[in-house]
Amino acid sequence: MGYMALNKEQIAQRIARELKDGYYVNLGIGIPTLVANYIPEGVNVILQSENGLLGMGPFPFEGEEDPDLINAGKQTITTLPGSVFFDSAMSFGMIRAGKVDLTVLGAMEVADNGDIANWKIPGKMVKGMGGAMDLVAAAKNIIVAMQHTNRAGESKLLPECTLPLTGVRCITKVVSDLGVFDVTEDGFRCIEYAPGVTIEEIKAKTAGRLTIADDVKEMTF
Amino acid sequence: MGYMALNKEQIAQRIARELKDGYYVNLGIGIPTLVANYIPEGVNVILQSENGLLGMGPFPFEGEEDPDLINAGKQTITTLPGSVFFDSAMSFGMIRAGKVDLTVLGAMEVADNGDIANWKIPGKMVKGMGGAMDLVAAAKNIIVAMQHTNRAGESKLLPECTLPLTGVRCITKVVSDLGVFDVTEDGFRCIEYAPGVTIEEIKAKTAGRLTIADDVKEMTF
Amino acid sequence: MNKVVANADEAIKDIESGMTLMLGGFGLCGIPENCIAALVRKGVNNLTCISNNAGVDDFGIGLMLQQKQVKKMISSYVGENAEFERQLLSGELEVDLVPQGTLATRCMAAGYGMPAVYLLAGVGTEVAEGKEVRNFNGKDYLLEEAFDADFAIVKAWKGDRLGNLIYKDTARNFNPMMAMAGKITIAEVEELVEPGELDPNYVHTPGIYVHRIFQGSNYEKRIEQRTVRPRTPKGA
Amino acid sequence: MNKVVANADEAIKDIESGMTLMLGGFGLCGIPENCIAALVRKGVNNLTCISNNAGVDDFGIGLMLQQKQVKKMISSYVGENAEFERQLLSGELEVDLVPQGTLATRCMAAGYGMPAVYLLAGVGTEVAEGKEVRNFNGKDYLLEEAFDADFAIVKAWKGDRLGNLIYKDTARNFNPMMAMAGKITIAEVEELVEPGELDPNYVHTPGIYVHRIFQGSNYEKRIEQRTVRPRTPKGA
Repeated sequence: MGYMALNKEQIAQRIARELKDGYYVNLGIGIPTLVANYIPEGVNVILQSENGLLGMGPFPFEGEEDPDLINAGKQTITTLPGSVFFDSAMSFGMIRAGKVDLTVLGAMEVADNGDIANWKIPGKMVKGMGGAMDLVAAAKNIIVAMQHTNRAGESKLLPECTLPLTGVRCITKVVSDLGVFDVTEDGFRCIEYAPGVTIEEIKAKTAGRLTIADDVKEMTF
Repeated sequence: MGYMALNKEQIAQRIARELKDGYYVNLGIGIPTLVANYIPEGVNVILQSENGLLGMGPFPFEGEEDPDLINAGKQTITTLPGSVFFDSAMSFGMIRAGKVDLTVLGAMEVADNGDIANWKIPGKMVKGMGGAMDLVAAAKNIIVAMQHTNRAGESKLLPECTLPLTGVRCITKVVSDLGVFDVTEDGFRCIEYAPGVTIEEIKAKTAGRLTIADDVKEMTF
Repeated sequence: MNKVVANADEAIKDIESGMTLMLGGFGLCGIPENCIAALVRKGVNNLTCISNNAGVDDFGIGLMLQQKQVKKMISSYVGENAEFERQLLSGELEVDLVPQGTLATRCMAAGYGMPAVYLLAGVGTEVAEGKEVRNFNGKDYLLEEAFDADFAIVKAWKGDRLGNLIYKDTARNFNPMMAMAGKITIAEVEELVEPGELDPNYVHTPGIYVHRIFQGSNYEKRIEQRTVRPRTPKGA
Repeated sequence: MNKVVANADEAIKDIESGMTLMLGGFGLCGIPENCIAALVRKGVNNLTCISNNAGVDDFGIGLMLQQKQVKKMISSYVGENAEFERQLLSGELEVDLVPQGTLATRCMAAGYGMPAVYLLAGVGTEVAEGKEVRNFNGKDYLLEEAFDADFAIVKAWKGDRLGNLIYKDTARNFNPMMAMAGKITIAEVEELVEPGELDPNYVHTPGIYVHRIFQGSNYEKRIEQRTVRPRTPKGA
C-alpha cells in the first residue's frame, strides 16, 4: 500500500508545489535546500541566500568551486544571469521589508498557534539562530519542512513549544512526512496526507490542536 | 591703512589655513565653496559633497559638463583619481558617524554659545535646510564663514539667535570679514583681526559675549 | 520573470489621486523625467511627494506643481522654484521640510524594514517639535519614522529585465533608498539590458525591490548650475 | 594621503588586550586571514569579538579561540567549532547570540551614526529579554543598539591607497558594515591598486571609513562545504 510516510525528497517535492512564478524564495539548510531540485516547469523563482545573493544557481562542477561564492549553508554554489551580490545588512533589510515571498525552513518543534522552535536545546546545543529569527519575524509566508515526530515517536506538532522559540505566531504551513498542514486559528488543519498514511495515524501523532479539511486528499507524486 | 575688512575670497583664504593634511572636508554653498581654491601646498584634503561624492574635483572645462555629475550646490564638477560615488543615505551616514573632519558653512546668525541659524526667515524665506542640520548636528569641527554684520550694520554674532536654529551649541569657529573667533565657554574669543580692523570696531560690532585673546594678532595674507 | 513595461504611461497607470509618491533625484540630477511627464499627462492630483527637491519652475516636479497636482511636498530644500513659493505662501501647498540626511534615512529605514530610527539632525530646533527626544550615551536624538509611500519612482542609468539597477555618478543620490522603500517601485532607465549584462558585484539596486522597469526616452537632463573653468590656451 | 601599512602586524600593532573587535566574514568566506594570524602572533587576549561566526577548530577565529584570546563572542551562529562549544560549556567563554540580520544592522547603525534602531527579529523569544519592546503600526519591535568597536578588521578583494574597497561575490557579507562601524578600520586586500584604478561608481566601501590598508598574502580561503554537481559525461 504505497509508502508509510514521505522521505525527505518527497517533502521537498511537495513544498516545491507551493512556489509561484515570480517568487523570491529563501530556502533554509537541510530539506528546504532540496526544494530547489523540484521547482515545477514554467515556474521561475529567484532564490535568495541571506549571506548576500539573489539568484542562486546550482552547485558548481567539480574543479570550479569558488571559495568566495557560497550560500548560507556555506556550500559552494554558482550564479545565474541576473544574479546580484549585496551585503548582509541589505540582505536582511530586504527580508525584514517583506520582499521575500516565501521562506522554507526546518524546525525542531512547531505549535498550533504558529510558533516555531529551531535554534536551541538548552544545555545541549548552542549553535545559534543564524538568520532564522530574522526570517521568521519578517517573512509573510513561512513553510516548515520537518519530521512529524521525534526519534522517540513523540509529536513535534505541539499545543505549545517546549524549546526556546525562534518566532511567535509566524508559520503558515507545515509539510511533514505525514502530510500538509495549514496553520489556522483552530490549529493545524490537515489538507493532504501522505500516500499510505491514515488520518487516524496523523491524529495520533499530532499533539497540537488538529482539524481535518473537508476536502482532505491523498498527496500524489 | 590696508583693508577695512576681508572680502569673501580672503575669508575663504583664511579658513583654508585650518585644513590639515588628510582631512575629509565638507564645504557649504557660497564662501565655503571658495575655500577649495586656497588649500595650502602640501596639504591633501578630500572634499565630500553630500549629494554623494568623495573626492570632488574642479569645475569641468567648457563643453565637458556632465549633468550626472554635480555637487551639493548643483554646480557641474569633476572627479579626481580615487573619487567615489555613493547614495544620500551613506553620505549622511558618514557625516553622522563623525567621519567628516571639518565642515565649513555660512550663517545668517550665530550665538556666543555655538548656536547657528542659517535656514529660515519666518514669513519670508522657505527654502529649507538641505543638509545643513545634519552637518551641524554631527560634525566635530564646524567653521562658519559669514559677514560680521547685516546690511543695517547690526551684529550677526549674537548673545542668542533670533532666527529659527539650524543647530545648537555646535560651531567651533567663526571667520567673518572682521576677524577669527573661537567659540568658547566665555563666548566668542577673538584670536585674529582683519588688517586695518580695530579691536574697538570688533567690540562695537559683536553683540554676543566677546573676549580678546592675549595673543590676538593681525591676520596676514 | 519579466518586469518590463512599455513606457512611463503604462508604468504609472494605477497611480491615483491622493497617493504618496517618492521621487528620486537631487535637484534636477537623476530625476525620473519620463514618469514625471506621464504623471502630468495623467493629471492625478492631491499627491504627497517625497523628494529632496521640488524641481524648478518649468522642469522636474515643478511641472507637477504648475498643474497643481501636489498637495504636500516632503523635501529638504525647495529653493529655485518661484511657483512653489507662491503656492506655499498662499496656503495651496503644504510642505514638510526635513533635514536631508533624515530624509534619506527615513527612506532607507522603510527599505530596511525598520519602523523608526534615532537621528541627530534637528535636535533643539523646530524640526524637533512634536518628536520624541531620547538620550543615548550623553547625546540627544530624535525618533524619526520610516516613510510609507505607495509608489517609488526612480531613475537609473542601466537596468535589466529583472529590475537590477545601476546608477551613474551623482545621479545616484536618493534613488537607491527610494527604490527600496516603495510598496511598488517603478524604475526608468536610460538603457535596458538583458540579465547577465550587469556585473553582479556592481549592481546598486537588486531587482527584488523593483516591480516595473522601462527604457525611458528623450532625456533632457537639464543642468541647474553650469559651472566651468577656462581651458589653458592651446599652444601658449 | 596614504593609508598603506606594510603588513598585518603593523596594521594591528596597537590592538590591545581587552578591546572589542569586529571581524568580517561569513563562515570562512571573506575573513581577514592575515590579521587573524597576526592577532594570534601578537597574543592579545580578553578580546570581545563581533563576528557572524567563530571560525572552525583550526581556522579563522577558531585559531584565536585555541589560544584562549577571546573572552566573549558576539555572533549569530557558532556551530562547526568543537573548541568553541567546549569553552562555552566550561564557562571560559561568554557568548552573546544575536540574530544575523540584527547583527548586521547593529554594525550598520554604528556606521550610519544611529545609536539604536527598532528591529523585528526575536520579539517574543529569549533574545527579547531585557530589551525595550515597542509597537509601531500594530507590530512589536525590539530596540537594538549600535555596536561600539575599537577596531573593525575587514577583508576586501581590491583596495586603493585611499582606502576605497571592493569585495568579491559573497565574500562581501558583513565586511562593508563593519568597515563603516569601527573607530579604527583595518582592511586587508588581495590586491592593492592605485587611486583611479577602481571605478568610482562601483566602490563598495568609500575610503573615508578605512584607516589602514595592506595587501595580504598567502590566502588559504578554505572552503567549509565543498559541494559540486557531476559533469555531463563528455562525448556521451
